[in-house]
Amino acid sequence: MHISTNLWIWIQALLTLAIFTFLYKDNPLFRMAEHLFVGLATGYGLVVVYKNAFYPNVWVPLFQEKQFIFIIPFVLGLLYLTSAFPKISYMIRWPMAVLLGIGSGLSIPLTIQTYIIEQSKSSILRPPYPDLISWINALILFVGVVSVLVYFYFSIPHDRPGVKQISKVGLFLLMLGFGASFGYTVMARFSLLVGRLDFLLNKWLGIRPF
Amino acid sequence: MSVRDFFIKLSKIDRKYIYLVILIGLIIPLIFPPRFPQKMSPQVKRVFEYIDTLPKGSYVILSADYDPSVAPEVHPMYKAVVKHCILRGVIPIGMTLGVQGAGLALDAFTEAERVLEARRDTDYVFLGYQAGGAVVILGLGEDIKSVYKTDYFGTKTTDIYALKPVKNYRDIALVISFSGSALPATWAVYAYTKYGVKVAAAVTGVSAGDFYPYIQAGQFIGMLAGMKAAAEYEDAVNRILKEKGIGKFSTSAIRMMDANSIGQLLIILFIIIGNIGYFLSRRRK
Amino acid sequence: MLLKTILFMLFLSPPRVFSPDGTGKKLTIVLDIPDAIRPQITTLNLVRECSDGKVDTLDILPFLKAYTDNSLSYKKDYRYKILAYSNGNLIFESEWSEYIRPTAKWFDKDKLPLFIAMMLFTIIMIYYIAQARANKPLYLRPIAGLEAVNEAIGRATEMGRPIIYINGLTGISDIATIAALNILSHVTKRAGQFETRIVVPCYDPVVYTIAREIVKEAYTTIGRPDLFNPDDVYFATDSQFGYAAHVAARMVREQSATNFFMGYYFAESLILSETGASTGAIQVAGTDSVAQLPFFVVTCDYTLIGEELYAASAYLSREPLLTGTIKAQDLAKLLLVVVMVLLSISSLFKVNITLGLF
Amino acid sequence: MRPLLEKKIPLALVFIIGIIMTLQYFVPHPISQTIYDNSLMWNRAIASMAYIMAVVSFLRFHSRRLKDKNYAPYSLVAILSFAAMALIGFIGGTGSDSLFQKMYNNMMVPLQATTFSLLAFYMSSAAYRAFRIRGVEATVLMITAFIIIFGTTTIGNYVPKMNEIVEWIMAVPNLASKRGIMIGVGLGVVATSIKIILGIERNWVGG
Repeated sequence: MHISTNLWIWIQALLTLAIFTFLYKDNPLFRMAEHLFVGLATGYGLVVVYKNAFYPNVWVPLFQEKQFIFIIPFVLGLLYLTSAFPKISYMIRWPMAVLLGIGSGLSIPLTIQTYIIEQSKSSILRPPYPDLISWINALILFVGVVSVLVYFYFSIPHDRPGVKQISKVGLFLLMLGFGASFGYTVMARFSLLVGRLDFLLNKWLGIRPF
Repeated sequence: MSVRDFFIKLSKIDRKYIYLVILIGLIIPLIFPPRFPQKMSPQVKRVFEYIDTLPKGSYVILSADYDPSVAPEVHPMYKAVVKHCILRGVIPIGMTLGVQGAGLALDAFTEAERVLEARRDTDYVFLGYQAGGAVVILGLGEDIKSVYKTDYFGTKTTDIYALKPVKNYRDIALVISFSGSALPATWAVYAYTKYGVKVAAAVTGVSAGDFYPYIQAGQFIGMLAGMKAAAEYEDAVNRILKEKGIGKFSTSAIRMMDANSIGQLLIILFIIIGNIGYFLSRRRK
Repeated sequence: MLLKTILFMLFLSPPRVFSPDGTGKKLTIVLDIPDAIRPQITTLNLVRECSDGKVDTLDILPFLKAYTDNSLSYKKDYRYKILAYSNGNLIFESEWSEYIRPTAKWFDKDKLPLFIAMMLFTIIMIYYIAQARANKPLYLRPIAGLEAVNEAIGRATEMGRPIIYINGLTGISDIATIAALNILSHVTKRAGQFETRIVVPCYDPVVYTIAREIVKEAYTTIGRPDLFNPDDVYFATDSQFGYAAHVAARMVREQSATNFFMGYYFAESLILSETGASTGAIQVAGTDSVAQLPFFVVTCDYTLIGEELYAASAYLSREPLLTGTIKAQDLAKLLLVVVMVLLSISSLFKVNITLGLF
Repeated sequence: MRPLLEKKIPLALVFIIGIIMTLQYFVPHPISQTIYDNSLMWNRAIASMAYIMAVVSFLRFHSRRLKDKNYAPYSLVAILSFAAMALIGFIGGTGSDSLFQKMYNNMMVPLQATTFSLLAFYMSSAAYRAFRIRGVEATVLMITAFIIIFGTTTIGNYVPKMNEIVEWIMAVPNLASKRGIMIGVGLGVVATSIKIILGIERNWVGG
């Protein structure tokens, strides 16, 4: 067992332990680590957004390639600074309006196509199916999607004869889907914890597995 | 104290003890790995066998679109696939659409050099990071060397010996997108649907569920999902290494997956015990 | 063999050229080369002449049956000629095709069905919101979850212990937070009638100010403004885990009889519902964060799933915008289900209708 | 003058731009293509500057908290680490072996990964003390979760057909439930976008 002498490994280890102290109870050390993360993340975001988004999309076209049309988005973007002054902070609504307009406009046809049409199209029964298994699967998919949609239908009481059973099937499938994502979340959360423990044991304390 | 009281008391113990049980339950297998033998699941087998049966000298693009926060699950997959390609004489072309992926991919290729004496620009090529996401994916369909004028190390892509016969996706047998986000879907839409190149995904366990629609629609040839897939692939590559008499194995994913398995079994145990206590106490009321 | 191919050159015809789409940028050239000489072709060139006199030669793959030329201009005319070589010597040359201009259309007919679907949904939306604004009676089925909410309030009154109500961890622009605040108003009014205390720790400063007004206004509408206690509706902290730890500690300290988790949640939700369950409180949750729903379902007595949260808040508040939207989405779902069922049945009888969409 | 600037202009902007962007999807004409390309460029340009708002609200929130005695040290750490990370990034560059990248790999990643790994602990205590099988729904959920949790362990490989069962659950019933939810979400997104463009949804301009 030879403990690491690398400064960065020690920093990583101490920060990991600081966060683990929250398991005992919420304490100043944990809060300090949490605020350190919030600060670093905001600083990191500023640099990455500047280098990967602002510089290539605003600075270069406007100031280097002299495309003066870019003055408009640049000025609109500067209006975001007014959020620091309450009296004139309503001005952020103009760049927001442009982004909202473009965003909403682009999303309507695309969302209808990919979320609504595509998902229902691939659930419609399209025989012939090669074998019995794919017949059953296609049927479950079709009944499943229809019953989930009926479950989230609010214009008819659920105790009507036909609707009651279908929405029960829908709820059953929803629970099955939640169980599946519950299971995979358990695996994922443990992978993260095992990753941290493996770092502490292997890289920091240098305990090689036997 | 009857059995019933024992279970009721047991299901009410303080959460600190539960944390202790979990901590010990994970640390022991990390130090004394039980090395449960692996068995390849269907999706992993599809990707493994596809690469395993590629003719010598074919090309595979490995896009490291993940960052350190999902490294425990995805990085061992990248390292295993790089070694698998080189062992089969297939030339992996490393690249990344995310800034942080570059450092991780580089680590995988340096390990391949150490373990397999792989030679840069002959046994593998590493092109590094390129901004633009979908625009880059589209560009590779036209001309890879115009999208990447130089590789990660600054060498001109036109001078790289291994890249001589490669122009665009027509010369690529498979593209694998390693990611913790939805990028593999972007590869499916822009690379497969538009240019017809075969695509596979290597993703975290949590996001696995979201890619099944693409598998069902035939846009992915297979998927590596979560730590379990990483361990299975790593084990398969270790077997090839043994065949070729190369001693240096990597067991990081296998070891971590053993610990993961024990953690997951503990969860099942806890739910069962907790519910026994709950039912017994409810009947008593 | 060479002689025979040269003879073929005499019966050559100009390649057929047409616009494949309305983008005004592309022309597709059909390469109808006689099959007899196909195998001998090693390189295939396509010569393009533009009306402005510019001539280009494109080297295309020999086995192609048709080639789509792109990045052309819809303001110019183009014509094409094919040249086929067999290791260097020309074995086939077609005549020039007619001059043709890539057509630029203003509407893509293939997307007409999608356009109709979009317009249909927009009209349904406008209709129902107008109906709701003119407060016409719009039927919404009773939401089972609301009975559970009322029962949970009753439990707290019986036990004489406070209710803890939290509005989720997102801002006021999130639909789930608005729904949570609507239900808060209902819970406060019902709890106020039995003088049951309600504690509302907030995560977002803006949501805090609105929640405070809602609780104050709810108490005044039931004629008990004196019940409003400013210390019970407060801004706790904006750190995700700090907030969860704070609310969990408060649950244990106050021994709250009922906990409500409404709105959007992230991974910390588990700390809240686990602590609440261990204090024996009745818990009702309502969220549209799919990732957290499994954990709420197994730790809470009742959970409003996804759109049920919106429907519950519309059912309570009768707010026209929300009610109208839900009714519009309902009709869209009904149409979608009917279409799916009909198309499935028809394809059982080997009649594959697609309506251009499915 | 005020309502014009605060409400009328933003709503008019969102209406005009929204309609144009919705319709351009259906127009193949090159002019529509140029509108599409330019709008994406403008979108990237403005969005890249929207981050200013995040930094402004971060600095304002924490500088106000410096006055509050028991929050001051924490907010001070937040502001200093923000300034340090930004300066190091802008001055030292963001290459893969820069100090900036080292701080990301060795400070930000462990902080984030460890915070989320806490959840494995909370899941364990919740599994023990709170996951109760009450009612049909929770039972169905729990049984499926058991199959997936057990099936995705290495030991699960040894139950015959376990991998195939997990695969089937994910590829058929889980897919059906996720599709049903996706259609609902899709309708919600389209409804909200229509309300914003038509100016029905106004709380982003203060109701």
